[in-house]
Amino acid sequence: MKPTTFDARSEIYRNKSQTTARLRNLSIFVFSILLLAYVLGPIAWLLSSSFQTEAEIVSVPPHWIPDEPTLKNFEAIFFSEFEEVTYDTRKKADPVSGGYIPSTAKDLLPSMWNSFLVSIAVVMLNLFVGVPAAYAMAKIRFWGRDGTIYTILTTRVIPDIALVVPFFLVIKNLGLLDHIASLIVTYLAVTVPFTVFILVSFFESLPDELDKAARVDGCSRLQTLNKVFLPLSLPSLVAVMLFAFLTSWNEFLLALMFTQTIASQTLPIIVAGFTSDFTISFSFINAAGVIAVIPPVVLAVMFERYIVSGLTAGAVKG
Amino acid sequence: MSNQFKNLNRRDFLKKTAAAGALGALGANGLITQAMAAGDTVHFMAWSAAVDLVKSHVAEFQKVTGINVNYSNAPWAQYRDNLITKFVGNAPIDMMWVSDAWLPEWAEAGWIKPVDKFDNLMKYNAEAEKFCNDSMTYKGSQYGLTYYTDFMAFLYDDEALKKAGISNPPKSWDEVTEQCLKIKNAGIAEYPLMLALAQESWLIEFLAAMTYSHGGNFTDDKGNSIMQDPKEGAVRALQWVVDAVHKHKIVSPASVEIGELTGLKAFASGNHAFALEPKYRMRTLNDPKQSKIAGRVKQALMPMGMDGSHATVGWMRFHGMSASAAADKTRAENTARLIEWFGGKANGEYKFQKYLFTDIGAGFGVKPLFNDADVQNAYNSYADVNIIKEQQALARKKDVVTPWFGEWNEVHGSSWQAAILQKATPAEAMAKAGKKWDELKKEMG
Amino acid sequence: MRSSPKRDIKFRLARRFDYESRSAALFILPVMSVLAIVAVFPILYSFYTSFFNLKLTRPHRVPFVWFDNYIKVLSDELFWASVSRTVSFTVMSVAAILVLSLSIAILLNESFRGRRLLSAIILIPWAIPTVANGLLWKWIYDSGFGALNGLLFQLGIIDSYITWLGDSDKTIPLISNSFVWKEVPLAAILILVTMKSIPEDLYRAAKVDGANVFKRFIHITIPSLKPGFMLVMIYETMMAIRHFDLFFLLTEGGPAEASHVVSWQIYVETFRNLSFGTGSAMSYILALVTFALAYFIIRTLGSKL
Amino acid sequence: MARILFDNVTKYYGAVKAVDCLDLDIHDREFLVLLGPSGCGKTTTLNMIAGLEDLSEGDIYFDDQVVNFMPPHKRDVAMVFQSYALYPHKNVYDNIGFGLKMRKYDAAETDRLVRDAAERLEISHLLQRRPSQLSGGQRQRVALGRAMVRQPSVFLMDEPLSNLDAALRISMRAEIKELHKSMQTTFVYVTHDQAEALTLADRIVVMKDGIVQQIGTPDEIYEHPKNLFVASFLGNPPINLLEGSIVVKENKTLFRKGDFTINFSAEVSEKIAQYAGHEVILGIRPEDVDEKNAAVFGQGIAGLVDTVLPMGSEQYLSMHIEGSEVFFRVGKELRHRDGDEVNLAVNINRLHVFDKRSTLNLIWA
Repeated sequence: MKPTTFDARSEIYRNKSQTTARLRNLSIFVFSILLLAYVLGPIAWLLSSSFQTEAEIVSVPPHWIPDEPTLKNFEAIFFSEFEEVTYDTRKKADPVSGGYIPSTAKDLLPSMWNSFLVSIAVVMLNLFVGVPAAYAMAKIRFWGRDGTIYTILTTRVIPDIALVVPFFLVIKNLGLLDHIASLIVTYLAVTVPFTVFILVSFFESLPDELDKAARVDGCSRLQTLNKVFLPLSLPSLVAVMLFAFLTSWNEFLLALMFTQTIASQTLPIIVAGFTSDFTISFSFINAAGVIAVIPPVVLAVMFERYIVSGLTAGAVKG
Repeated sequence: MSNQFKNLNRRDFLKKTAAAGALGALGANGLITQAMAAGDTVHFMAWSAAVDLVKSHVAEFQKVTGINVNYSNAPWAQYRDNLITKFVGNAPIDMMWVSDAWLPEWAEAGWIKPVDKFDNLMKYNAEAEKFCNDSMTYKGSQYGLTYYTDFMAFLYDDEALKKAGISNPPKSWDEVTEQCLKIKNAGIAEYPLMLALAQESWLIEFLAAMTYSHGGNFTDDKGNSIMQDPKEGAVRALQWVVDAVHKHKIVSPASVEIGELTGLKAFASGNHAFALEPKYRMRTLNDPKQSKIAGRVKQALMPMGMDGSHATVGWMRFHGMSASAAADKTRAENTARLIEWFGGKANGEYKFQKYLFTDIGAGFGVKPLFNDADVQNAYNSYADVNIIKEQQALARKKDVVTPWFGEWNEVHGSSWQAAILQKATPAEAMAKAGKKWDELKKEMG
Repeated sequence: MRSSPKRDIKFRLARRFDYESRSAALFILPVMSVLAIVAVFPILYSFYTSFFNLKLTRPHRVPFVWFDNYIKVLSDELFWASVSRTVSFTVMSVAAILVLSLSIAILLNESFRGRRLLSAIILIPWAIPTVANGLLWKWIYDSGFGALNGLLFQLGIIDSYITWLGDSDKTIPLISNSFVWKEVPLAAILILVTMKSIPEDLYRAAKVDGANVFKRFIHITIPSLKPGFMLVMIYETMMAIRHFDLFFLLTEGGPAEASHVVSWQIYVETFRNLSFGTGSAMSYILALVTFALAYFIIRTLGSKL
Repeated sequence: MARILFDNVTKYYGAVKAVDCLDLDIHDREFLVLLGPSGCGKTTTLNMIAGLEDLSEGDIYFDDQVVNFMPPHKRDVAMVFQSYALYPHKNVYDNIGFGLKMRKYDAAETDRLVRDAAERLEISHLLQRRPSQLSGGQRQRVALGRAMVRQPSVFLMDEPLSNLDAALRISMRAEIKELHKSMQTTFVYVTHDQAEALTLADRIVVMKDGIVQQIGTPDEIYEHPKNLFVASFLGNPPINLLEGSIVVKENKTLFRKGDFTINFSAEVSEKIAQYAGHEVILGIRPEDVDEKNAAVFGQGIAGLVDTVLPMGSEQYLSMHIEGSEVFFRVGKELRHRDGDEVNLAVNINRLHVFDKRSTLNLIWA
């Protein structure tokens, strides 16, 4: 909605508008604050605890602002130098001490890179595979169209737990164990049904006549999609990209099964590895969580404006 | 009606289904070639504990033997699921860490194989704790060498007791109640006894320790359930916990959500006077860098219940050999050498078990290490070796470790929790657990 | 000339394989091949499994048992108790997600200073890896050290620490809260995108017709949001019904059976009990219900699907 | 440049026949209007020409070529849509030039054609605007420009004026007619507005329920409607209809409804004498009466005027004949008031007689 415009001729009307505008601003402010509290509360705690020592994190009541903020959790992640692990260089203490960071901390950045590669590949493939399918289902009347939609949906109604073992068999038979390609392929299968679903519903909301106009204007189906539908669906494309990226970024169960070494392990696996039979460092895991959040949020900020810009106005009538 | 239809064994089943998926064509020469099936490499899978120590020990092994080791690990919480998937999917694994509780089911499933025929491994049995050897044995065969072993210990904060005017730690559970009330009334701790009873893999160890110290058993010599028998200890142990939570209020009602690790942190923060903890936690608890009650934590023998003893539960984890490794002579031999390197002697000493103890405090399963100077020094710095030895001798294997342990364990754990939440009486709860046991035994025994 | 059967067949072939059908087939081919390679086999395999008494600890006896596994699951009291917990978890989660995401979308659809910052912040929960998220909430809910108790205590709302996850009446709502917190960003974005695709002309026309903000909301925004609502409902219902991670990380089904939901039972049956047959049967019952729900939602809210 | 031939074309949507056995020959450079109420199949027919809908049976020819399943971008057609369907993300210039770009015109040529078209449509000053910044009439012009710039061999329009206000609609009609003249190409125009059809068309195709009712020039359609539907669909105010029967009496053929009778001309009598005794519907167009010349016996309508509706240059009289309401249009020369008695002469050469059962026109069918 456009900002309220004032009608200069009518004083009464202007006063009324001003009251409405004030009320609007106030409610926006109040709701924003409530929302921030709800969303940021846990995040603030995540951030704060990542700067605390393991001893401080268990204080009662909690220290919202660290007494002695420490950067060592982050130092361990960013500056740990690779050393050959021998009896002499091994870490000896118990991680609970807080003075100790697991040596796998140095795997965090490489694993993040793996996660990034996987997520980006999944996003690209999602668009490549999902966009044409969604367009076809939304705008082309072909035999078996309804069937196609429900078939695609069917692939996502079965709980992943039941699919872990057969997924593993497929990946093993494809020879992809411990390779990031295994994750790209499976995440694609996991995300693409919803990608298609989201895009179908968006494409359907675009007027049919736009499609017809483009085709009469000389576009093949592919050109119609590229030149007319894609530019108009940027918001939903960005939503879909975020969806595919974050689903891949966060996935844990399948990555755990398919990957074994840092050649292919993704961020969630390394983070989960910071917990062990003997110990866990919450502050360190929280630091890892903080770092994990950064790339997706940066991406989201970069693409955010495409989500909130409406593009379809003016297509029809008026 | 079912048996007239085809009886497949699991391997056929998998083969047929894989073929049905028409994946053979795709799979035979996978898109990316794997170095994983190579015979010279030993694939070693562990949970992510003591990662650096394992790495250093593996590096030394490679240097000494020239055998390549592919070491990978998974978080403890998902380790078992991960391995099951890999076993079912026939992924290359040669040596892996196994918990005593999983031995029967993994052996029955045909995933791990006995190591009896390797003399270089069996020779260590003479120096090993009998408890460990028993725990690695199923149907008369031994399945590996010890990785670590420990038992549930009764710990107390000496100073808290003194403050409340208590000079000696409790000898029986009734005394525990008395002393707790004293401490509670003195305002030293709201919930003097820390019990970590959340649903997790530790739960059975706590419950078994409570049950054994109350003189109870879960099963009799023939493996039939007696846990539900009110004359036996389990019901009494549970009744004691329920009373402690609701009648005396000396154990927090939140104990059903407290895991072992959180409980440890709570105890280390000085919030409690008594705690049931794995013995190796004494190292952490008496370390000033990690604990606010460092130097004050002492061990007492497990309190006795009525007709009870000071018995506690023990557990162990071991290095096992996979069925696929055992099937191939070279692979089996290489794997056995790695098992020896970890569970037995490396370069003439029990190096891994020793370092695991000095690094983390995890108990070892070979007696000679008690005489090691480093070990003695370490122990004496935070614990009383005599009590440890005495308690260790009273540690008992869980009498419920069977192929259906996992399934029963779920029901048993939630029965205890239900009783603590007062959704069932202790008798009802244990009756449910016992009934489940009988069903499973009948079905699978 | 027209009615000759030969011509008929040619005509029909031409019609079935006309440009439209050919392009549709070409457009759908990639998605279908991906699903065929990766998804079809696992689904058929697990479905096949559900007809066998497949217990991994008993590898030499795997009889084909027809629908025994299904009958066994459906006659299990624990299963039905789990179903009711799954239902309450799903209902409370999806309802909360819908209300919250709609409110957020409406907010972000307004223009005000700080909107971009706000929309970036709102995305953060979505970006935290599941494992870190689970551990974060576990730590927040902890009855001893937890931030929740600490905060409420410091604010004077409670005078002594409360048992959170350990209180079987609070377990499901608390897990649901963590779930909602993580799911809301996606839902809000989907609704926002739908909102943004409502042609502004519609609003302008309505303004000219004298409709006030409220009326415009009821008559234009709400009906136009149907596709977005449908997406969110289907996606979140499917996610909530099958949700597993938080149950695993926070409570492992406990205390007692307070958070023993169907997805948790499937996990226990499959990986703890090693009963792949009944585990698969349970999964397919859940899948059928999920599909039926999705179908129902599409039929009620979907425009042309 | 293009003759379009429908040979027995049928289109089903599921079980519904949208177009039923359509035979239609659209001449080259003709302005053909498809006229009918909504849902009559006219838009479907148009879409089939464009290739936007496939056909279920039959053949469509462009000149001598069968184009049954030729996709739209391979056909040399342009189309203006009812909703205009402008590309919201492109400005006016790009909207108009899009079709040329897709057909690989070079940039200079495109530019020239787009600017020419814009000039003709008087929208040159809008070229940089987005559709959302245009008024309805401007959007309409852009849509027209987008179609005409291509100089297609077939120009299709789907109710292009229906979203415009009345005044604009009438001026646009003239412009479209002008456009047809200058473009020298085949126009197929869909509308439900009979006035539009009558003004624009070389020939009109009247459709109902997927079936062609009549094809002919506007005059043929208006003067000689083949059935009751065509007769009543065209004309404003609509044709007056009276139910009655045909009577042959004393060598004269006449129509009777109760006490009201009217004689047919000799020419007409010859054609319909055979239907003596049939139930029929008599149609009299409101303008086919005259009050200046006194009515001959049996060829007039006498009665009281219920209401007088002055219409500027003329006036309408509402009357009742045997209980049925009728309207007649008369000149302004005589001033009438409500309740006046009038005597109107009917032009008996322009009467229509429809069979009540088949609704066919018994005179012209």
